[in-house]
Formats: sequence, C-alpha cells, structure tokens
Amino acid sequence: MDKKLVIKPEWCKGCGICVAFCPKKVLGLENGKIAILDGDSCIKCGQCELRCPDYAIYLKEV
Amino acid sequence: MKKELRLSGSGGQGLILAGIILAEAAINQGLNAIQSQSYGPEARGGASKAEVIIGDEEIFFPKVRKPNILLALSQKAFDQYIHDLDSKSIIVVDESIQTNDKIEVDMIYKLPILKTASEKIGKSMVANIVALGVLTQLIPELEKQSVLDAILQRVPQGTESLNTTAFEEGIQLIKL
Amino acid sequence: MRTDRLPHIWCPGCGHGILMRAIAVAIEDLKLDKDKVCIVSGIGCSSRASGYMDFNTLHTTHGRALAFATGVKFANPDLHVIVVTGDGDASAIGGNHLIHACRRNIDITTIVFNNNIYGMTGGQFSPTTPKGDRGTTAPFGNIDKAFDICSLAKGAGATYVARSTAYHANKMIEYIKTGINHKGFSLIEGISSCPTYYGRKNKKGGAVDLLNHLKDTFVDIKVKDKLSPEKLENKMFMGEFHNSVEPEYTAEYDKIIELFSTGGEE
Amino acid sequence: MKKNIKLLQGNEACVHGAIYAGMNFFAGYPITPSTEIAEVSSELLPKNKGKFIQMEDEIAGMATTIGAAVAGAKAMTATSGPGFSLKQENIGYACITEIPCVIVNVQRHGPSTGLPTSPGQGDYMQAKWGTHGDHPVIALSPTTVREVFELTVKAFNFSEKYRTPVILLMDEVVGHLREKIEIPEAGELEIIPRKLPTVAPSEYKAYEFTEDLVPPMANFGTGYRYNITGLVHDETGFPTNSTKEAAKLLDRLMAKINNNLDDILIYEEGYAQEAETLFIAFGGIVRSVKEAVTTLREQGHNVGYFAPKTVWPFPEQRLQEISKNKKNIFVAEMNLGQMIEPVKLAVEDKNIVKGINKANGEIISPEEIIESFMEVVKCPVK
Repeated sequence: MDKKLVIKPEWCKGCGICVAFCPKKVLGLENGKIAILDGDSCIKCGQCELRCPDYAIYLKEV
Repeated sequence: MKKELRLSGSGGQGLILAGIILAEAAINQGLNAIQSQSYGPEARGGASKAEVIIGDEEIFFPKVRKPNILLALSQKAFDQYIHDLDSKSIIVVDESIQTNDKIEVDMIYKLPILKTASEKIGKSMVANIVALGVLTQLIPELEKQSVLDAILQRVPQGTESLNTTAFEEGIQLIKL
Repeated sequence: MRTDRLPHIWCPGCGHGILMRAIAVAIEDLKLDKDKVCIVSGIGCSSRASGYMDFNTLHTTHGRALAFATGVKFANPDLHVIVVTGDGDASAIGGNHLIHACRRNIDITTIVFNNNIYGMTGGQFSPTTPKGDRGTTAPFGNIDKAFDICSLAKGAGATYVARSTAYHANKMIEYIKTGINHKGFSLIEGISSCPTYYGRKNKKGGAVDLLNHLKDTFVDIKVKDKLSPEKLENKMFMGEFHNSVEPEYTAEYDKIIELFSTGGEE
Repeated sequence: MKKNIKLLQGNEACVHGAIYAGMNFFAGYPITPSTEIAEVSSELLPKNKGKFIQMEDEIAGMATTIGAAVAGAKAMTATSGPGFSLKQENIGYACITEIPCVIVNVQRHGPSTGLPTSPGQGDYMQAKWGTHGDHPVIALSPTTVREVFELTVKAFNFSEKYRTPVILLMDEVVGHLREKIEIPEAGELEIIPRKLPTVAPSEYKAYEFTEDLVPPMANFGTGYRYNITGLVHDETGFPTNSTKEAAKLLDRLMAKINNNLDDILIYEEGYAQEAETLFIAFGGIVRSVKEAVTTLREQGHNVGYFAPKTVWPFPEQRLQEISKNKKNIFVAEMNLGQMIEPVKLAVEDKNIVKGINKANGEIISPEEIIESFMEVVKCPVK
C-alpha cells in the first residue's frame, strides 16, 4: 500500500520539530506554518508524524 | 413506665454487650428501649459505661439522667458514675468495691459477681452475664426468658450452656 | 481523537502532543472497543489530554485522577482505565494516591507526562525538577531533590513500570501497549518537554533542542552494563524497569464476592 | 410479628437504608464517629454483590465514590468533621459535573480534631458552604434510627432524581444510639433509579437543557462516549470560557433544586401552628426538644416545635407561614448559632428569635431547654 504525505497547516503551531527530524530535508516552515518543500525526496519514514505535537502532518494510505 | 440503667465497669468486662442484650430483650417483649455507651479511650480499659432506657412510650432524650439502677463492677467505675443517684435508686456493686455509707439511695446490693464468674463458673469473662441475671431480678418488667433469649442470640456459638449457667447463677445471687 | 476539538491548547513544540498521540496509536493498535476505554485525568497541562480523546473521558480535580479512576475501574472492571497525569499532579498533590494505587495493584494504566515543571500555572518547579534548575518559584535554583517516579512506583508495588520520552515516541507506544495488556497496575513515564517555561527558564533552548536533549540523554536500561563509565556520564535511563505478575485488586475482590455473597442482606 | 424489628445503631441503620436504596459501592476512610458505617458496609456489600474499598485518605474516599457513580454505581461515602473538610473540593466537583452520590457526615465536636467521640452540630453551615463557589446542596438530618434508614433512602433518591451529591448530616447522638427500628419491607419505600438517556449515542448531549433541568446521565461503558469536567462546560460537556455559558450552567444547577422544593423539603411539626412559643432544632437535638415540649405542655405552656429534616435547602417558606403569631422562637443547636441564621431570615420579627446553644461536646438536655424558656417567659424582652 502506498502512502502520501499530508499536511494540515491550520493545526500547525510552527515548532519546527518535523523540519528538524526529517532525514531528507523535505519540510520547511512558510509564514510560521508547515510546508512541503521537496516532496519528491520523501521516503515515507513517518518521523514527522511520530513527533508532530499538533497532528499537522501525517502519512495517509492511498 | 420508664427505667434508666447505667452499667459500668472497666473496659473489656462486656458491659456494653450487657446493655445491648437488655435493650434487645425489652424490644422483643414489645417495649421501647434505647442504648448508648461511652466511646473513646475510656472504653478501652478505663471506666466504661453503657446506658439503657426501657419504657413503654417513645423515648426522646437518649441519655440517663437519674439512674434507677447503677451497676458497677470496678472501683473506678463506681467512683466515677455514682453521681445523679437519688433516694429511689438501686446500686448493684461487686463485693470487692468499697462503698460510701453516706450514700442515700433506696438499696445497695453488694454481690460476689466477679467471684461467681471466675470461681464458680470458671470463666471471669461471663461476669457481665452473671450481672444480667442480677439485673433481671431487679427489673420486674423484663421477663427472664426474653433476657435469656437475647443473651443466646448475642453470645458466640458453642458458649450457650456456659452463658445460661452464668445467667442462672446471677439470678441465684439475689433473692427478692 | 476528537478532531473537532483540535488544535489543542498546548504551546508550540510541547511534548505532550507527541505523548498523547502515542496513547491514541497504542489503543488503535490494540483494537480496543472505544466504548470500553476510559481516560481519567487530573489538573495541569497533561490532564487536558482527556478532552481531546474520543473515549469515555473524566477530567477530575488536581492530583485525584487515580482515586477517581479507582472508583471507575472497581465499579466496572470491564473498562480499560487509563490515567493521564503530570509530574506535579501524580507525584506532588497526588503522591499519596499514586503509591496506594501501586500498592493495590489495581488494573489501571497510568501515563505520566513528565515535563519537570508546572506549566499550566506558569513554570513553578515540581517534584521532578532537577536540583539546581530554575522555576518561577525557584528563581535562585531548586534545592529540592527530584523524585524518580519510576523508582517510586516500583517501590510502592506497581507491577509494570517503564519510561520513554517524547523523542522515543515509538518506544512510548510499545510500552503503553504492554501496560494496557498488563493485568495489574502499570505506570509508563513519558519524559516530555516544555519549551515555553522549562526550556526558556533554564536556557535549554526551544522545542527541537529539548527533543535533541532527550535523544542524547536517555539510554535504554538494557545497555547500561555494556557501556563504559565515560559513556554513561550524564546519562539517564529509559526502558522497562519492572514487569511482574501479582494478584490484581478487582479480581481479588471478585473472589470475596464469590465466596461470601448470599444474594440477600444479612 | 416481630420479624423485622431490630435494635440497631444509627450508623448501622444508615448502611441498611443505603443497601435498601440500591447502594452497591462504598469508598471511605475510617473516622470516629462514623467508622461503623464503613465497617458494616465492608461486610454487607460483598454479601449483596456490592463493593467496598478503604481508601488511603478522605479525599480519595470522595473521589472514588464519584468515579464509581460515573461507572454506574449507586455510591456512598461516610465521614466526620475533619474528613468532611477534606472532601469539600470533590463535593464541589460532583455538584458541577452532576454526579449522583451520597456523603454521610456524622458530626462530632470541632473545629479541628475537637472532641472526636462527642457530638456536635458545627458542620451545618459547612454542609452548605463548605466547597468553594455557588452550588446547589441537599442536606438531610435524621433524629431517630428509623429516620436514619428512611432519610438514607431519600438521600439516594434525591441524588439520582436531581443528579446532585446529597449530604446526610447526622450527628454522634443519632449515629451511636441503638434504638428499636422496624425495617421496611422491600417495595414499602420508593426507590428512584437513575434517569438514563433514551436517544442514540450520536444524539446524546451530556448536559442538555431538558425541561426538568436534569439531563439524563449515561454511565461510562454503555456506548455514550462523552466528557466530564469540573471546568465550566456547555451542553456537550466540553470546557468553555464563555461567561454566558458559565451563568447558564450555574442558573440551571440552582434551579433544578429550587424549582422542586415541594418534593425536597421534609420537616416535622408538633403544635407548631397554634403554639405561642416555637422550638426549632435538627438532628439529635430534636429528641431533647420533643421531650421539653411534652413536659412544658403538661405544665400548661402553649409551646410547639418545628424540626427540619431537609436542613438545606432550609424550609424557609413554611417557617415564615407558621411563625406569624409567635411570641418567642428558640433555636436549639449543638453549636454557637448556625441554623439560627436561616431562621432569622425567614421570621419577620427577628427579635423573637433566640438561640439555645451548647458547643462543649454535650447534648443539650430537655431541662436546659425548659430553663431557657422559663428565663424568657418570666422576664420577657420588650
């Protein structure tokens, strides 16, 4: 089953945890909110989802 | 009819149980009765007391004010609870207790209650039941059988004949 | 999750969100019936978790979550009762309830969100604030010795005791699952992070720094003996500290009912 | 003929009454003079498939009682002065979360440790105002052992009917007194069950504004997943900071009690309407008042008594009605003057209200009541 990275900027508080712990530097903050900067590099490891305190980023099964 | 009783002695002599038995005997006969007792440290070794009021009407105030009968099985209890008596009161004390000759009451019975329990029956713990025999003689409103029934309801299983004997010996101690 | 209640009230970068997710994932993985799960919490930042989780949720008074939970569990042992509490809630004002719930070994899973500070009231030191650290009520550094909540729980008789951190979230999920399946009192301490008060007050950095600190500081108790003293310097331990099988409270009481129930008064 | 007649202590009768009412859970902590309630519960509950737990402290005793009620139990706790103080925060929690439960307080002399084995009535005001914030309270106070049984049943009924904690405000006089009681047969006294939701879980609003202002309560574990919090909450049960919602909630909590005073207020009267002098008392002191009234009437004095059994809310309106023609009103209580306050609020001419007070651990005797009366009657105040 394939997975897709989904973000919910409206829940994001901009702490930067996902950005810091993403092993492939996929993520960034834009105007203090989560943004996918380089979606093609994502390896779907789920490190961002595991540690996002605000449930603003997750892998969705597609 | 209203009878106020104060049963006193040292903690552990079973006088609270004796008070409960008297009250139960009374209500089993269709009378009213209430029972209260001393709580706290004095109930554990000092001078403990149980109070019983028996009557044929509703009993409001629950405390004994003028005891018709004071039972005392220890010197300390006698000294502590001798107050409030009047010329109509009856005192029942163990023979070991020193009473004051100046007390103005109707009657003082000095009886070998403790000795009867320890020597004649061989169990000092039944002194309260011996005392119940004495008290039953002094309360004409109470039937002997209903007191005995109440005793047998409350004492531990297997001690029925021992307690029946103690009760009968108590009755024998006082011939009216 | 009650998604209509989100976003939650916790500050940016608060470790509590990570730990709450761990509980939700653990319950989902175990496929528990949502109607049979009861989350009980006390007062404090951690205790707001109950409001966001879609189960039977009971947000109680400060320190008393375990006492309320004991009533819920004892009255209905079919429920999975999970207590979410904080370091102050569990070990200061609720310390007495904690040790006695451990002692009874009642089948409750307690998850302590330990951020080493009172966050809700603005950053006062708690019983788990390390000695020397600062809080708004310890402006010159805390002179109190800190509690080790896991040792406390084990000493008091809890039969499953584990610790993980907001950084080691997968381990957290694993221990919570073991704790829920464990028949008896289980306590899982989740070391959290408070960038707003603890991090700022003690100049330990922001959300990312604090998580990195957890990553670097905590080592699994299993490898403790394999590491050299130099490598263990300034390290703290996580992992499963205790797991034993002992009679569980509600089951023991059911035996009394079975033996002595007469079906009628007297 | 005498099959259900027993000699029971007030504290024992409380447990028998509770089990009659359906109590299946007790959590508490031993404290004189209420301890017999815990002891008898620990024996009778498992025999009746109920549960007893001795908690680590008084606060836990209250919390666990509420927790059990949330899970569907009919739960009770029992305590005395110092323990009642400790329970207050969680009593307030039960008020705002509307969790039915019964709290027995066998009053002893206070403050603090006071005289642990001696009676007092100094917790009267605390029963109403002990926990912080405005809140509804029902408190019932029995005088006889039979009344302990009946009012314990009432306490459970009121707690379920109005979803509120109910306090059984006993005192040591009644708690430790052994007296004749005829235990009611099953079915003789009404038992009110919990009002459960009838709607589907998706429709359920835990704190809905129903017509009777008492929302149905879903027990945890029955498919209705909802949130209970001591924070101000809206109809859904979730916290809100809205001042409008805060006022709305508190108004409803008060109104659900105040709209039902006809049902809740219980009192006993003797010659109360006709008498020139009225004695007012609650709990164990009513016994002394009734004896004093009997004696005084035999002596030709036109006296009567008014004894509230529901002591909170206070039966203010009834007292107002019967107090119109009075020359003197005496309030006898084992404290330095607490129930006298609501009495004064109800009575038009405050000058006729006098206290007979004793706060030394001793019950007020009928003689003391008669003496107070004689003093006033001989030299009446202007």
